[in-house]
Amino acid sequence: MSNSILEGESAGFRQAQSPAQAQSPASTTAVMSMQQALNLALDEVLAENPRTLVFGEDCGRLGGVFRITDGLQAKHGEQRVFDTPLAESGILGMSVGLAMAGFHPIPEVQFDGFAYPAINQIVCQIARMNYRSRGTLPMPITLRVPSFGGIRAPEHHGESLEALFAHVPGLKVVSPSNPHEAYHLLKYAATRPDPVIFLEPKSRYWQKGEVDAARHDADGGSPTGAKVMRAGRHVTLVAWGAMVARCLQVAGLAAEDGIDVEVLDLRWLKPIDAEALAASVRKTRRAVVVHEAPLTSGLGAEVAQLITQACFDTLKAPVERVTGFDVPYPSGDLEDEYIPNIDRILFGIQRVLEYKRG
Amino acid sequence: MSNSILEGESAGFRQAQSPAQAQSPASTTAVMSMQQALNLALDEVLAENPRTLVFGEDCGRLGGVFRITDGLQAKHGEQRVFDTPLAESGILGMSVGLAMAGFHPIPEVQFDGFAYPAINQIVCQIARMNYRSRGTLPMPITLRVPSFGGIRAPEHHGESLEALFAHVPGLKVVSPSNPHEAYHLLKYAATRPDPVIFLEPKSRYWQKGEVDAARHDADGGSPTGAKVMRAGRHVTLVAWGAMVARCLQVAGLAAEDGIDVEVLDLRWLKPIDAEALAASVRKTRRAVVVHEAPLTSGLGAEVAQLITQACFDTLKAPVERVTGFDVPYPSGDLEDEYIPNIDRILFGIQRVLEYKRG
Amino acid sequence: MDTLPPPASGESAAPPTPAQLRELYALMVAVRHLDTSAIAWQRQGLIPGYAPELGQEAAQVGSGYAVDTTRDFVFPTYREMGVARTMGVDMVAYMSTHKATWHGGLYDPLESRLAPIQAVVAGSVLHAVGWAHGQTLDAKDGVALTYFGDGASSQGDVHEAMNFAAVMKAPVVFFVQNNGWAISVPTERQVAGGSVAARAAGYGMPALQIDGDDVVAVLEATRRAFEHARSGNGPVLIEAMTYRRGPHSTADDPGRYRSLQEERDGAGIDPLERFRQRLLADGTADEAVFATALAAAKAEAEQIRTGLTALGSRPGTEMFDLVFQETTPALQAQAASWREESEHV
Amino acid sequence: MDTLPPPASGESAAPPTPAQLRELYALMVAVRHLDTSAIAWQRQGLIPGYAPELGQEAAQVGSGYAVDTTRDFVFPTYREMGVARTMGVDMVAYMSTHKATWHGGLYDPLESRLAPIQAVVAGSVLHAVGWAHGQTLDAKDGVALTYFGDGASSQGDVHEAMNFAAVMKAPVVFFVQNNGWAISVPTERQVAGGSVAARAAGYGMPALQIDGDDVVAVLEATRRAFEHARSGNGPVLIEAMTYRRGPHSTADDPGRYRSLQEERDGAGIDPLERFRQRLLADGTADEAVFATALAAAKAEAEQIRTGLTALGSRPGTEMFDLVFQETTPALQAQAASWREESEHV
Ligand SMILES: Cc1ncc(C[n+]2csc(CCOP(=O)(O)OP(=O)(O)O)c2C)c(N)n1
Ligand SMILES: Cc1ncc(C[n+]2csc(CCOP(=O)(O)OP(=O)(O)O)c2C)c(N)n1
Ligand SMILES: [Mg+2]
Ligand SMILES: [Mg+2]
Repeated sequence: MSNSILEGESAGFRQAQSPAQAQSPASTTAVMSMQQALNLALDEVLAENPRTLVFGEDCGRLGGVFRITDGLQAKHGEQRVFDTPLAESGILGMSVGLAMAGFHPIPEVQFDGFAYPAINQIVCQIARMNYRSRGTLPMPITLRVPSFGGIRAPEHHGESLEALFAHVPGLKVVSPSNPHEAYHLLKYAATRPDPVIFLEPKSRYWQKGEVDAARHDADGGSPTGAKVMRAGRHVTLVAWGAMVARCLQVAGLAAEDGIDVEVLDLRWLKPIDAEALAASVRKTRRAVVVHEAPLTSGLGAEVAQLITQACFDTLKAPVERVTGFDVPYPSGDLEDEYIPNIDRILFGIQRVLEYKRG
Repeated sequence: MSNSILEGESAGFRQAQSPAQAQSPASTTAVMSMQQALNLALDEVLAENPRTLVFGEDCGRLGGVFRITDGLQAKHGEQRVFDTPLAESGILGMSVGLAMAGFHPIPEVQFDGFAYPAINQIVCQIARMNYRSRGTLPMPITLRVPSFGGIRAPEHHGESLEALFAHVPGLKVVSPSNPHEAYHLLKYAATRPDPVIFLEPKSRYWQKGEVDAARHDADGGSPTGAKVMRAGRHVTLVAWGAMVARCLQVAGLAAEDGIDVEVLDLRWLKPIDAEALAASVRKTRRAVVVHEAPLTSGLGAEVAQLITQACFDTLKAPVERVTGFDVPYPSGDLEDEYIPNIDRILFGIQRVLEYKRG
Repeated sequence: MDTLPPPASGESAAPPTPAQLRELYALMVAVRHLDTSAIAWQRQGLIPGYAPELGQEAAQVGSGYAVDTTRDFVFPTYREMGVARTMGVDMVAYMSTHKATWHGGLYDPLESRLAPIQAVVAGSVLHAVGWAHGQTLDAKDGVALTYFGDGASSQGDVHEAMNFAAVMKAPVVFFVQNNGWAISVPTERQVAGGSVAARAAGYGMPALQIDGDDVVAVLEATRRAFEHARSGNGPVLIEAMTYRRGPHSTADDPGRYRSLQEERDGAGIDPLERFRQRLLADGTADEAVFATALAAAKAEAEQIRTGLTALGSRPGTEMFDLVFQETTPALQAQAASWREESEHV
Repeated sequence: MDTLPPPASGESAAPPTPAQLRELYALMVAVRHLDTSAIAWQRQGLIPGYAPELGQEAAQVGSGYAVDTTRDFVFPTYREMGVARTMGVDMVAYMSTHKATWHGGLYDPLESRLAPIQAVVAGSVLHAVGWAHGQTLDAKDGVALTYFGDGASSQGDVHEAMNFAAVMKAPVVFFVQNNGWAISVPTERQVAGGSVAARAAGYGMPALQIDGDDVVAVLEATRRAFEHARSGNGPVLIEAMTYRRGPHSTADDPGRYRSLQEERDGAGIDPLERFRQRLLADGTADEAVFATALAAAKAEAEQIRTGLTALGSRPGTEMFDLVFQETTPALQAQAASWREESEHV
């Protein structure tokens, strides 16, 4: 795995975080990478709830190909942290039975593209067992999926499945954008009684940031809501996962031109915090939604439509979508052409700012 | 299988069709059900192209559980029309190899909900082999999927997968709304060099309608475009599959109240005919999109956003979505509560007509 | 085929007592009668559809009878009415699924130890493996019994399940009812090699291929398999050879793919009649016993009919209320607008 | 294990000639040298990643050598560099996938008879079955050869593929390289029963478990399997027992899951060294032959390095142009805006 193309973006995020952190005198923060934050969250969840189990391909001895489960087997034992045979449907189907037996499975699918073999079990079983059983068989399953692109990986290792999962009734979907979010959202997800698809932005695994373990949202926001990562007056950028850092970087650049960009980290991709979207765009009156997934039928359409429905009167321009293209995720260098880059996001901002009613 | 709850709607469709038919003196039309029209199309495709193969679970001797392939094995032989073992991933994976060997496979998945076990082969293989092989291994695969709800079937037999498929780069997706469309769209799809997901509205299989085998669009429209099924001035209803007949019925009722509804049959769900959407809504200035699939991240969001982008200045109200809910497809009678019904569509029309800027 | 080592304790080797044999017979009659009643009910419009298990009574009653509902857990498909009845599940709640009142059935799966009805072919085989592995983790001695058909054996999930179970030595009994057909496709075009039981060796798992129309043989085999799995020896596969005497479902027309002659040849002797002859022959039961069983079966079916008729539709709010344990604002908003627009409140 | 009936014609029974043995050796040396070169190239930054096949040269060269590229078709995974080289595929075009220039590789799969590189574990096993069934439908005599690993054997698709192939008697050779590991998971925790070959019997399919580090044994087994499948007898499974001597990929760190001692014990004698000793012992080759082979291998690797270095990135328009045979207006619009915004034209 080569280096992330998103390397340069950590600064933007850390700037955005620090004011909030500075405000709280009692905060016990530590600087760590998202990989470390996720590892810490799993470690704590395993320690706090004896019914949790962590498993998947290479999750045990190896600690996962991204080392997210590093050291957990040694610490919590081979029964609670284990390797499975190489079969994703098996991993998720087994999770259903474990949940029926009262466990809280935290399975991993090794890469986004390898969630497809498990879709049948996810959609037809995990998402519906609570409903089918009239609430008697809850499915407290937290499925971790290293997701999205940006690491120059082979085919099937750079996919964005959020639109698929968000469309499935019975699933909740979340994606953290930085170490702090990763730590708190994973701890939150892994203590819920409903299935959560947890999409980890793998290009951000190695970026460091401050984690305040004591509290998630300094401003008292809800852990199920979206989060303003940078306040602004002229336009709202909506993003999630790795695109949040990129949008913060764009906001920094736009500020040099006097454009005051608000960056909203959606965090939960299902259910979507429609109120936060409305609140932001009622203020800025313009919005651009950014994602890595292909344009058509992507989650950007849902976000745009939610904004349009809530803010039809105040919107000064149609919501813009800056997204991946309707092409299979491309290889190597072409990835830089595919993932929304700074220029393309700036063009999107320009379009909504310069929009004139015809 | 009990009767369709959509029974009462055939009249609406036939009315809408007849003017176009009446215009053309040379037309050789026949009245038949969608089941017959699909069967006829397959029969002709098998006769015209010796490389086509029809297969799936129970497609051979039984003629399919919906009899779409009835009689085809007897006529075209056991080599070209055959039963497979009960494994959807196997059926689709095998189709890839057959396509690589120069065949044009027309596999069937028995019901919408049983496409999930094949998603890995569809998304990671069928949709990408042309791209992966740089155009040397085209995938002329037409996957027929009896789709959508409305027939009081058991769980997993009433699903709407169009949003999932439309999001996958490399796939084309189409759904016919009546026998005439079914005949022509299937013949069109099955002669294309790219993979097409063909979603058959099973609640409409037994409704009869006129099929003009000689020509698809009397007005010279493109077979890849959307189609105005009823022209109107006040609001555009956008629908596909079984919802088109329902929208025509709604249009008839709305007309009694002096509301002139345009009904657009989207036909192709990927790629979407954005121009037809824009043309219609530029005229009506209001739109409601109707589908059976759950609301969130459904194709309605994409349609709404395409309309908003193109018609932002002329739109008098935000596009409304009248859809299934974000719940697993419900059983039995509850299906009537889930699928958009006449009342709910009329409410949607009312909302866009009465919308007042705040 | 029998590659299952002889039972260590011999606990499972004890043959059923005469009273148990009569109970097995009564169960088979109850199941047969309910099954044929359900077909009639479908014709009368009481239920929209039904998947009969005619001819599979021995396989279902015999295996279900081996279940210990204080510790085991059973994973059915859509055709295990006989298993449910044998396990003592509330049959109105069970049959509600065929009334399309609720997909998974209205019975409580935890209490009855029967997972919700499963319409995805092979859908719950892996669940059984997970549940069984949970027993190992909890150091409990329950066994998971999972049912599937010859058709289902073609699904990738079945392979993954067998491999997982065998790798983890999970206490699972895979119970295949090979009834000769998957809708219109006969076993020989479905199961390469001709036997699902033959697959077990490839996973290092013992297997039994048994006469699925002999209720005592089925019971004994299932008991042996349970004992093996319960003792920590890992999974077992049982392939019960039987025949689907009726249509696949009330929507099916078997005349399109098999002749009456083929049907008769394939079906062989009716398992209920066969058991009756045996009980008569060895004096375990007489006509009076049979008459009592039939009368009870009739009364029971009547009661179930009454219960089913009384079952109303489910309230629409359940659509929204049962999706999650923790509902969401979006879902509540949808429920509210549904109430407004559909209930006009 | 050998359940493959003896060949009817005996055509495949002829042992390789001395010239062929020397060619096999030269191929193994070329593959070994290219493999180790590729690891160096990755360290030097020429290619971003690589999946070495160190230790699997005999399995890959021996099986690839049995392919008749005028009629057969081969379905590789991401680790069959040795097969590609043996089949005569353009190695710059092949290695381009490791340069991340194009996912499937830049070679022409139809001309080279090698399907595009497949990154989904078990992804193309079913494709082989479909292609092979196409041979039956076309009354041709090509055989599909599909490669997969011990880890891949756990995937449901492999089961579906074997069952389909055996039901349809499709001319497929399933070639498993059991190299002991699936990244960090050893075979004993992956393959229940311990042998993939043992699965074949369950499908009524013959199988061979062979010493995958003996290139001649591999070649002879593959030839026998091809003859069997080509003669209309249906599929065959070969499990070549070998060892992944290197890391899973250049991103992997085997020290986390196996000790050097375990590695040494598991790996045994290097297949290349073993073949060399054999050729020396029976006088088929001498040091001069080996030296020539090595020199050729070095020159070849240098040429491939030059070719790879020269490979530029692919033009961005290919993203859009290669999605469909018939492009769409929406895609053209996206390509246009990409051109405007990213190329600033
Ligand atoms: C995954 C999946 N594919 C297809 C179907 C449609 N279907 C329902 S039952 C059936 C045949 C099942 O045969 P078998 O497993 O032998 O069970 P039987 O019906 O004989 O009891 C099929 C194809 C389904 N329910 N699930
Ligand atoms: C469906 C799928 N799941 C997971 C992966 C990630 N992955 C890549 S290679 C590999 C191990 C494969 O092991 P094996 O099949 O034995 O082949 P080997 O690498 O030993 O040649 C895994 C888990 C993948 N590529 N595809
Ligand atoms: Mg069956
Ligand atoms: Mg391996």
